[in-house]
Amino acid sequence: MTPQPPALPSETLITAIAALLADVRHVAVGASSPMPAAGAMLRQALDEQTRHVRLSILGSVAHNFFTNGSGELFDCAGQGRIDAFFLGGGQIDGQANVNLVGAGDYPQSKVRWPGSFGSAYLYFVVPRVILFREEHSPRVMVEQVDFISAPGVSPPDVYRPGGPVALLTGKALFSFDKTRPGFTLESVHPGETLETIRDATGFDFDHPDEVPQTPAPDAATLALLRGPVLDKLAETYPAFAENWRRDLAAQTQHC
Amino acid sequence: MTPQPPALPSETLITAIAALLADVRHVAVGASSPMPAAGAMLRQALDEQTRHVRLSILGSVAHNFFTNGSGELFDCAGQGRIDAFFLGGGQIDGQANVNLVGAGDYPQSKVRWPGSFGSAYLYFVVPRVILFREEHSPRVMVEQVDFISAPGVSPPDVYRPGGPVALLTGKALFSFDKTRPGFTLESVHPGETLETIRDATGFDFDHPDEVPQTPAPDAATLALLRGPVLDKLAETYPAFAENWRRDLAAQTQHC
Amino acid sequence: MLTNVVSLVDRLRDGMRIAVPVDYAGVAMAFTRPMIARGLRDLDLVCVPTGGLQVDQLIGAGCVRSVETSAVSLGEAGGAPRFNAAVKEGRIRVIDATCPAVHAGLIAAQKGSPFFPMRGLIGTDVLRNRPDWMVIDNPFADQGDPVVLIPAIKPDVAIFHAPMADRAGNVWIGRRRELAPMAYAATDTYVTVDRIVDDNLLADETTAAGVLPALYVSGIAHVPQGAWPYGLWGVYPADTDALKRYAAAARTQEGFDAYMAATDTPTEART
Amino acid sequence: MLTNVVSLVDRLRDGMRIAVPVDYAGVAMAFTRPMIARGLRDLDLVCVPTGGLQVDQLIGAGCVRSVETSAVSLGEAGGAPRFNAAVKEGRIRVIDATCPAVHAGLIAAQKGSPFFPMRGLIGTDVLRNRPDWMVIDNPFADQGDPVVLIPAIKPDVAIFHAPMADRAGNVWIGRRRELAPMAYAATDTYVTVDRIVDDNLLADETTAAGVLPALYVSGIAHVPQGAWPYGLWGVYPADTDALKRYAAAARTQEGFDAYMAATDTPTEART
Repeated sequence: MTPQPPALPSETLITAIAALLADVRHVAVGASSPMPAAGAMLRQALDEQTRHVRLSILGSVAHNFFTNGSGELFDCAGQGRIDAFFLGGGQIDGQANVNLVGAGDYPQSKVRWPGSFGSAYLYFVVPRVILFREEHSPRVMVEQVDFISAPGVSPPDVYRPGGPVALLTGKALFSFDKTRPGFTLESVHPGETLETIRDATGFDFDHPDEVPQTPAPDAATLALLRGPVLDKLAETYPAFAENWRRDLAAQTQHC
Repeated sequence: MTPQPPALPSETLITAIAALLADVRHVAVGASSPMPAAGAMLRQALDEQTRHVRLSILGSVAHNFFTNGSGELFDCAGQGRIDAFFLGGGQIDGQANVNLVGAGDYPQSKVRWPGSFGSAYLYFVVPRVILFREEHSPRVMVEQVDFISAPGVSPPDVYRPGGPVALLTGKALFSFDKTRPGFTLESVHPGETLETIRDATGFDFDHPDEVPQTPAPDAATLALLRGPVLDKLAETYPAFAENWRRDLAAQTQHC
Repeated sequence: MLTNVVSLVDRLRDGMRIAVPVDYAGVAMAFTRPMIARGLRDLDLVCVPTGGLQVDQLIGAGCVRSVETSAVSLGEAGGAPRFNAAVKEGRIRVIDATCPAVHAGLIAAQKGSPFFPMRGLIGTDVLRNRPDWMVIDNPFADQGDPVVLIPAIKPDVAIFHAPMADRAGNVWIGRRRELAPMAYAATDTYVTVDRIVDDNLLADETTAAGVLPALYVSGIAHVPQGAWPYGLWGVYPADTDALKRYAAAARTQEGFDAYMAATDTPTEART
Repeated sequence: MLTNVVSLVDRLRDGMRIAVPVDYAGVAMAFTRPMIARGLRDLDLVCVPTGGLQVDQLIGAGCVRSVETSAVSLGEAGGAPRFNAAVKEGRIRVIDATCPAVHAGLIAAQKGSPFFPMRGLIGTDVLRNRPDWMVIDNPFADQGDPVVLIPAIKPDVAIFHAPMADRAGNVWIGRRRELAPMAYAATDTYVTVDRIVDDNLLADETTAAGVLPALYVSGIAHVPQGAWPYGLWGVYPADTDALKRYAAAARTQEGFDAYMAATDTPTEART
């Protein structure tokens, strides 16, 4: 048996996502979110012997367990039947506010993004919302968003069983503390340091004295990732799966 | 061709119902309401050449045009898509209040009826509600109902596009004037007079000096009733249709 | 997911709020005698939106504390004898509703909303006897416009009977879609079905359109004719003679007790 | 009931409020060019709950006054170029929503209720920019519990594309049930379908489960592949390359005008 090539950056991210999904019963991911979907599929594979993790991929025919139209996701979340969801954002700030609408003055934004989608609801009712954005730069990670599609925290009188628990980027993983409120740097991905994260981040954050590195997947996890997870992912995200396979092949040649 | 036997009392009632449904586009009737259904089917037959009258029979598989469960009738009415509906009542009073719950003190009624069903909503939103109860006696037609399942009239600030327009019984036809509010005797069925109606009615009502008789169906209408209407009715109300046929046969033998 | 009636009934508890469907939408009659045999007490029934034989039998057997309903009757077989007697004698609390208000309460729960506003009802004794409902002035209107707010109905359990389920736990309800909000609103849903199919009902878009997904289903038991003597929409009709036999027997508590102690069988099978 | 696209588009008027579905739920793309050709102006679009190519093209052609939506994009093909430009230049009014709020407004209309209460939204700039929404204290709570009320959304017209219809006007929507509330809420609903079937879709309970009844349908046109370049749920996929061709062309108004003046054809048919 040839030794496995080392983990790709994306494989480390997917493994980090699976870790954030520990113990969830039902996770929903957006139609164009291959990485969160892969993380959820890895979670399924890791827990296969002990329990069933339900994964709903919006807009996918094969992974659609809904039969009541596009509103059912929100109903289901409102009923407390969705434990985890992913949100991105054109801007994310240090209070975990997210902006999916546009940069600059509203409504005539300098840059207009598609819109808030369901964030202004799901962020309130899904217990474990994971902020996921690969681009980690000062234009995304801002001190204060220009438009609050969904707020990171709410006053105590507001009904809010849900909210953000973590922020995962292409450079690092943060946890979110809603009492403070603010982010804490949990780990940096290979090649990053506290300093590079500081430079890339427009908001202040807490951090331990020694910032650990985001763990790469172990051999067993890598085998699951490159076997059943990749096969399953290819059904819904063929282009993403093809790129992944190409990256693996390229890496093997360099070994 | 043998002469048609004269109209049965039920045929006169059905004809009166069809007259009350002039111009409606969509009429809904309850699952156990063969007479209103027959009236609606006669209306369809009378208008067949000129327009389509929609008839929804609740709980019927053949005449069910709903696909969203038992709540769709109410939604449909709330959208203004149902023009006419029939309501009965254990008690009906002179203000057109109806009681489908029970006689005597509530909740421990002396006599308990099934309950209000959808009356507390439909009476408000269906423009042409026809009160229909064959039993015309002082215990049904009361001065004041013991429990208001649905009120005949509402104060001006209450949203109420619908309400009662007529009361049809086994003895007579009344119209309802919501401005007064009160009933006006429009016609008496064969064999009845103003006096017999007064004796049978627990509430006061207006009436013309000369009370006309409820018109019996003409020959063309009778032909429709005993042909296509009876055939169609038999699909949903076989027992009622069989009785009707038996009554017709008995009458023919007497001629 | 696939189990038997008794093990599902074992999960029910005294004092639970249980939603049951209207006569023609698939009543899980096969649950009724096991529920009585288990000696359940103080159940709060929610009829969606009206009740019949199952409700009458549970009341007659003393399992029921309250019934929220728009009506209870045996349809063509007449009034519901044990319900009517219990109301008259004050042995149960009847919470009179109107059909769309029951649907409104379930929709509120389905949507995760605290309440649902509803037209109608103003000036009725239905409203007057519902301290749990509220009237507010429609805040979107320029002047006074009273509207009734129905709080969310969140049953502990919904039970019903459906034509079929697959092995993944998906249940085909067809156009009896009131069953879906019942399940969405309830914490757990237990279903009896006429048949179990091998193919996944979600795999074909035609059958998928009529499916309540496994996500909302906590347990399924295979009970052919499990709605009897009620019928199953589009599959088989009600056994009206059997309903009439019950109605006649249950006129008195003694008659009811004797009927329930014996075994009744489908009229069709009796010749 | 069965007619053609042009005669249905002839029934549209300037200033109408028109509801359109999300990308994957059956967009009646075949209506778009006829609507533009008709020179419609001041349309108020309601995206259920997000918009895409159809919205972008109608905006690019100057037909649109406002868009109520939770998002507008071309999905994999990127941002919606004419929408984004129009917003930036202030040429249309964008009424930002969030998906469940659009559904809530339609459900309120479906139920004949003036509004629907919704969780979430408090503290968002979405809410801050919606003077047509209201916040009240939940009257069922013991203490302050703000909840947002979404007023009923009642479009003049809903338009969408579905897999099939029968000759009685029943339309099969399958599990794309968001199309039903759109139609319930709208005064008129115009539908394009891939095929017309001879059997009544309500006559069979399996197909009936996925039917939007004729009662809610004002007109149907038979347009095979009428959603192209969008796909049809469970039937055929989107033509992503065609979406990308449009996205590239429509980066400028001139490019858009040239694209719309020419005829594009399915990528599959181009080889």
